[in-house]
Amino acid sequence: MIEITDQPLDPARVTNLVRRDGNGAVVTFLGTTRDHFEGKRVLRLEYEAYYDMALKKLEEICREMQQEFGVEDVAISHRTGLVDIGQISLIVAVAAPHRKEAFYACHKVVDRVKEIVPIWKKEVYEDGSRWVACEDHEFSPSQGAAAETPGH
Amino acid sequence: MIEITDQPLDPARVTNLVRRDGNGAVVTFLGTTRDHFEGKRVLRLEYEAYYDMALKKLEEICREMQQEFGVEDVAISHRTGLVDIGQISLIVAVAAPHRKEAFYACHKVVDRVKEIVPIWKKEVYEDGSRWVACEDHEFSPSQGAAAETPGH
Amino acid sequence: MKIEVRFFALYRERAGCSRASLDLPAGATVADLTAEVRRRHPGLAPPEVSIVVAVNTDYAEPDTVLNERDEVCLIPPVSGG
Amino acid sequence: MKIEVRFFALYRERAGCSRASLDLPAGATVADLTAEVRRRHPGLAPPEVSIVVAVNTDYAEPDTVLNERDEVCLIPPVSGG
Repeated sequence: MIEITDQPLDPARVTNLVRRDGNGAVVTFLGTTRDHFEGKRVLRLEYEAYYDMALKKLEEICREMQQEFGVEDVAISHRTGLVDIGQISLIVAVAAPHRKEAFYACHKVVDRVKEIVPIWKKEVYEDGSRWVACEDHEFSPSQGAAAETPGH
Repeated sequence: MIEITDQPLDPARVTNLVRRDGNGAVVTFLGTTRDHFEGKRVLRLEYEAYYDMALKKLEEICREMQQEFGVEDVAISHRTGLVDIGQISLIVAVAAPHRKEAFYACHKVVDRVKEIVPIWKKEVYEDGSRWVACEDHEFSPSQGAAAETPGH
Repeated sequence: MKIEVRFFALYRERAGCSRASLDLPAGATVADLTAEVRRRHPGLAPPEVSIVVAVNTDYAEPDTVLNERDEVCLIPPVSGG
Repeated sequence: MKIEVRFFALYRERAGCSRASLDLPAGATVADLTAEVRRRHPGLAPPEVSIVVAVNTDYAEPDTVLNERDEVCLIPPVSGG
């Protein structure tokens, strides 16, 4: 199951989608919005998605997990729009007969979501905002339109 | 938070115990009882614990995570007694500012629980039962009192 | 030919628009398109940064040839999750 | 001295009891205790398998010296989770 929604995410619902009696291990990742960036207080986040392509890339990631780990039971739920601090922006649930595959596949799904899925996050501060990029390696709020790193 | 209980486990409650606004990543493991072992249908499981020592070892594992990964927010909930197929026998929830530590620490906690915590699981079949040992490498139901491997 | 381009997130804000219609010669490639976009919107991305382009909901190479009615989007560095 | 021993899970079922009181000489070690347990319960574990012992809720080495009132438990291979 994959979805992109502007409604609050429900970890129990997403996790239960992958549970089956043959699966002994379920690993769930929750990405939650942090309250600070380089000492600045973040007030809230705004997520924007290129929906058609994002859904397609999420489907690709699920297929990758099947090929790489033999894992079939994957659920990904991504939130868009305004998200308050401490709320969940991403849920990835993976189930497998054994824990090793479940842990590896869940971790890999999260990495891949952050690499290839066209969704963007804007942090809003008291005195400004910035589009987060590539795991915070790129922009700093003080630099404004600073250099981007090529490729992602 | 650590607990050993004969009541059904609640993933949402255990997961919420480790969530904080400074933690951007929450990884939750659910261990659920599988419905088969080497082609035999498992009807239910029975868990037995040496409570005092098990609680002490769970506490030790939490301290290990602090030392090894700098991870402080760990919750472990283990069920004992009769557990039906598909139900949750173990919950491990770990939260950290970033996902890598959360994934590694959660995986490590589960490994350590299965290595050092004195809790035992008995699988009940239609025509018998067996005490599971060391990740299924040891006993087979057809052999009954087969050789144990030393150390665990 | 006319190519419709969509801008997202950082690029949408820097360009000041979410869509633009570009006139490109027949047989133009993704590289031709990003060159034209840079000409129109010099502040979109520094010269040393390559602008990533999706064509019909897949990442496209610079030598990909464009066609009218292709769905073309500029993809700033992603940051989902 | 008298040492109280608890049996869990597989060992409890094989021994047919959950507790036993053993008479051991003063200064006896964990190894002495497991030897005595094997003598009383030959079917508890095959000779090539070492019986793991916890003393006062920690895993104990074979040369650990026991004292009266120690909490001594036999720990079959664990299988939690």
